[in-house]
Amino acid sequence: MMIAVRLFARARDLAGRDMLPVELPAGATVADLRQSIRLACPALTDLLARSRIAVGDDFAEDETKLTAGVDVAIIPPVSGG
Amino acid sequence: MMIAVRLFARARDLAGRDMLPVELPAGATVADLRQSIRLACPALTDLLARSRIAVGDDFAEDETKLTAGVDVAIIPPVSGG
Amino acid sequence: MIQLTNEPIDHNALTELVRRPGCGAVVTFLGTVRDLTGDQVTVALDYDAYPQMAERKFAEIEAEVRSRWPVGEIALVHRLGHLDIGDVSVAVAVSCPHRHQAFDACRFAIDQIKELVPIWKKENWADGRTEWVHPGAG
Amino acid sequence: MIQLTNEPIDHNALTELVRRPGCGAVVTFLGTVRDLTGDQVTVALDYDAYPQMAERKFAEIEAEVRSRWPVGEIALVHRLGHLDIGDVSVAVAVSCPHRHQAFDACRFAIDQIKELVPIWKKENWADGRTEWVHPGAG
Repeated sequence: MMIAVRLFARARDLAGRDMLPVELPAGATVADLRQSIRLACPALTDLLARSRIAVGDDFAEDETKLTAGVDVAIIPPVSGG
Repeated sequence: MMIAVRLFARARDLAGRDMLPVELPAGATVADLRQSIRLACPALTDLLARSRIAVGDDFAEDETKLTAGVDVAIIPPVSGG
Repeated sequence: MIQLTNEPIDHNALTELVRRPGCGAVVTFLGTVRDLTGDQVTVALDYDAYPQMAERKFAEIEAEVRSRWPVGEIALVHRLGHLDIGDVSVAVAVSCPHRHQAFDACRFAIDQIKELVPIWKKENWADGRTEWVHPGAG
Repeated sequence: MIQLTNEPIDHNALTELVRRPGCGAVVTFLGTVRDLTGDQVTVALDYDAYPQMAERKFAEIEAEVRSRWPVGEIALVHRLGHLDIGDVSVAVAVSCPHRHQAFDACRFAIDQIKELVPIWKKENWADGRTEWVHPGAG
């Protein structure tokens, strides 16, 4: 399945785009996604390591399974307020 | 010396006036003043027991000496805010 | 900035007054007249003060707050006279570089006001009775 | 009441919005753009957000605050886009029956916002450089 990973803030600047398409097998988890993001865009590796992944607009764990069409985003450490 | 004791809130209602004149000897303290207030206006006795006395616009102790012309007031427990 | 006033408190002006470029946090507290005290219905309050001593105590509280926290500006205003339900009786606005400083400073200021400033309120109960409030006993 | 907006925050309207006859305390927090971060001079900030997730997190924070304190009303507003020094970036206004409830609720809400809501700021330093702020490491 194709997952379109949304990028914000420094992640967007590092990747030079606001969406990173990643191809994953059915049943893939967030941990698999992290590995695929590093391969698709090595510039994100360091920031990704200290970012959370959001699935369906909420924070997900590495074990969370992905499904086609779900919203996925890299959430670097936040700095609102 | 004559001390004009300012009365506020329930103290004013209990005394039916906003100023209570009290005659005290030179060198009298706040403790002496309290005794003279009770004699001059017994209705104030209970509230006075849980009130502070202000001398010169600040809280005073029972040992504080009074001087002619200084501002003196009964400060019942406050309830501003 | 310290004020005792018989007019409605323009709390927005106080908040604006304390904003500073070097202060990333502003905390404003408003005390408003509540319709219930326990299970008794209040219809209005009257506030009385010993004005010159109240202003002195306000000044001491401002100085104490400034000595404890890096205050950009602080405003302490208390209204006197007759207030209806919902009216603002007291406002404290504080700016500091960081938010926890501003929260702590604002809270300390209003706690001190309620403890030290010679101001008294008279409840006007729904049944027509009135009662000066002197905490600590009947 | 929750809002993400590109317009200036009308914090006075938020404070008025949360006032309630049953609530004797209103606490309003404003986060404003500071001119100094450590010893670095900021000239402006840009705020970015993941909007639908930010709104979801705001709603969760509002629900959590309401579950912990007897809130009359609460308003959580964050501004996005380009902000100058002194501009209000975030506002939290809360009313409760008593003041310590309102202080605790307001402080908890802004602490949670800064921890959980996917919003990011970019510093615009005086020397022309810009830098996304991602706390916790370089």
